[in-house]
Amino acid sequence: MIQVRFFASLREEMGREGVELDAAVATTIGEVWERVAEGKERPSNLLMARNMDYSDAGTPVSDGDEVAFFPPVTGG
Amino acid sequence: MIQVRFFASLREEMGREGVELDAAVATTIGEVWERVAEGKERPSNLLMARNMDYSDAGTPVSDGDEVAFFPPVTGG
Amino acid sequence: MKIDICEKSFSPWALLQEYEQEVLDPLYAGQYGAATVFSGTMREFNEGDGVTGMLLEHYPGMTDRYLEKISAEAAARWELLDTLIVHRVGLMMPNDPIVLVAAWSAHRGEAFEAARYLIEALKSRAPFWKKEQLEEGERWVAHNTPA
Amino acid sequence: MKIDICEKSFSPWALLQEYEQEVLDPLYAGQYGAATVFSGTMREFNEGDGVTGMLLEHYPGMTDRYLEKISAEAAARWELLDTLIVHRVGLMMPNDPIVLVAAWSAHRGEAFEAARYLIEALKSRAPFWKKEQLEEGERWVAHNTPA
Repeated sequence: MIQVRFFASLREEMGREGVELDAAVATTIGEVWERVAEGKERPSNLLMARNMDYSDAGTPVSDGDEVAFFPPVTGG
Repeated sequence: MIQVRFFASLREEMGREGVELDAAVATTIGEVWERVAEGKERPSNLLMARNMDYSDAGTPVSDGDEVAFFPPVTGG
Repeated sequence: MKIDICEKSFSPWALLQEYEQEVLDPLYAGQYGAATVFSGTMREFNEGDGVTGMLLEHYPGMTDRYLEKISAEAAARWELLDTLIVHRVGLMMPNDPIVLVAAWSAHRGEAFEAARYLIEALKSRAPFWKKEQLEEGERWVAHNTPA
Repeated sequence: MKIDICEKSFSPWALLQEYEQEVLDPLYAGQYGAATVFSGTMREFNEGDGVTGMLLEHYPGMTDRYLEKISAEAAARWELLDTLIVHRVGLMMPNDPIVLVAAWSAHRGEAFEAARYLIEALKSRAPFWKKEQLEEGERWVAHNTPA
């Protein structure tokens, strides 16, 4: 399984904190988005992380990974 | 009178904290130095102040002024 | 090199006093000539609106990882004796401290550059998000102001 | 805008805590988003030699005048809420704080640039002189290291 997580405004838009995805149905982070976004287009400023490292839509994913999607960060 | 003051290493070299000078004998800070320096050449990095404002050898002086000579500052 | 993600209100100055006494001085007393510190505090206004409260969300685990990464980058780039990063999360009120970064070095140039790097890198990469409570409703802060 | 020339050992962090509580907060609570602070501490080495003590001489009157002038220059150049400069004089020991500068602003860029300006201007113009006590004898510090 792939653990998918959403944060901040994206979490609110998605209406959930995350979802589990069968690792067989996606080979990249971009494909993970398509599987979990329920038709929502990927925002141009969307940030993505694989196992807590910044990644991009082309980054490969595999079973056991944690993939996170979130808006631009605003800390500090 | 002009109050003349020396600070830090210059005070030690001069062997005194300061001296009073008759205002009639000097019209600029450079002339004040010549009157009080006992033949010592003016160091190239010497700093000068008239009434607590940085000045230079050409700055005019008059009765009642305080003139100070000191080496490069090293605070902070 | 310390990282702290803090759920309660903190005093940046009390933390610095404690950190110097307990961590810096035993290791580096007489060696650190320079400390540069940035303290960020919650304002009661933003983009022209009054802000009455703020919720700071983060990505536990990834936040720590990036604050450590950013600290390590600064340590590699400048000759530092130590760095400290503290960041508040959860619900906070105007005038509450949000973030503290500090860099200690023998010389001031390195301390200044490293502290500036720490806060800019934190603001651009550490996964924190601010949700402002306004007099009418609330809103997510869309992006950080560039330096 | 405060200037303090201080004959006794001081804690920069305790002073900042007190200054924010007593001066900044009553006037500007919720307005200062950013404080940048530089704290300079006496090292036990300089130019390769061990230093066991230091005497800090100054030009009373002119020192105050220039610290005020420098603070006013920073206030004119950046949008600041307040600044603080504290400088030790007299005899001090390694690890004693020598100088503290702080700048408060709504935004971090201005606070950083102003704090850097304050310390560089102080080092180049404020009439302080350091005499180091070495293991063998003593010496005047000839000039400050450029930034």
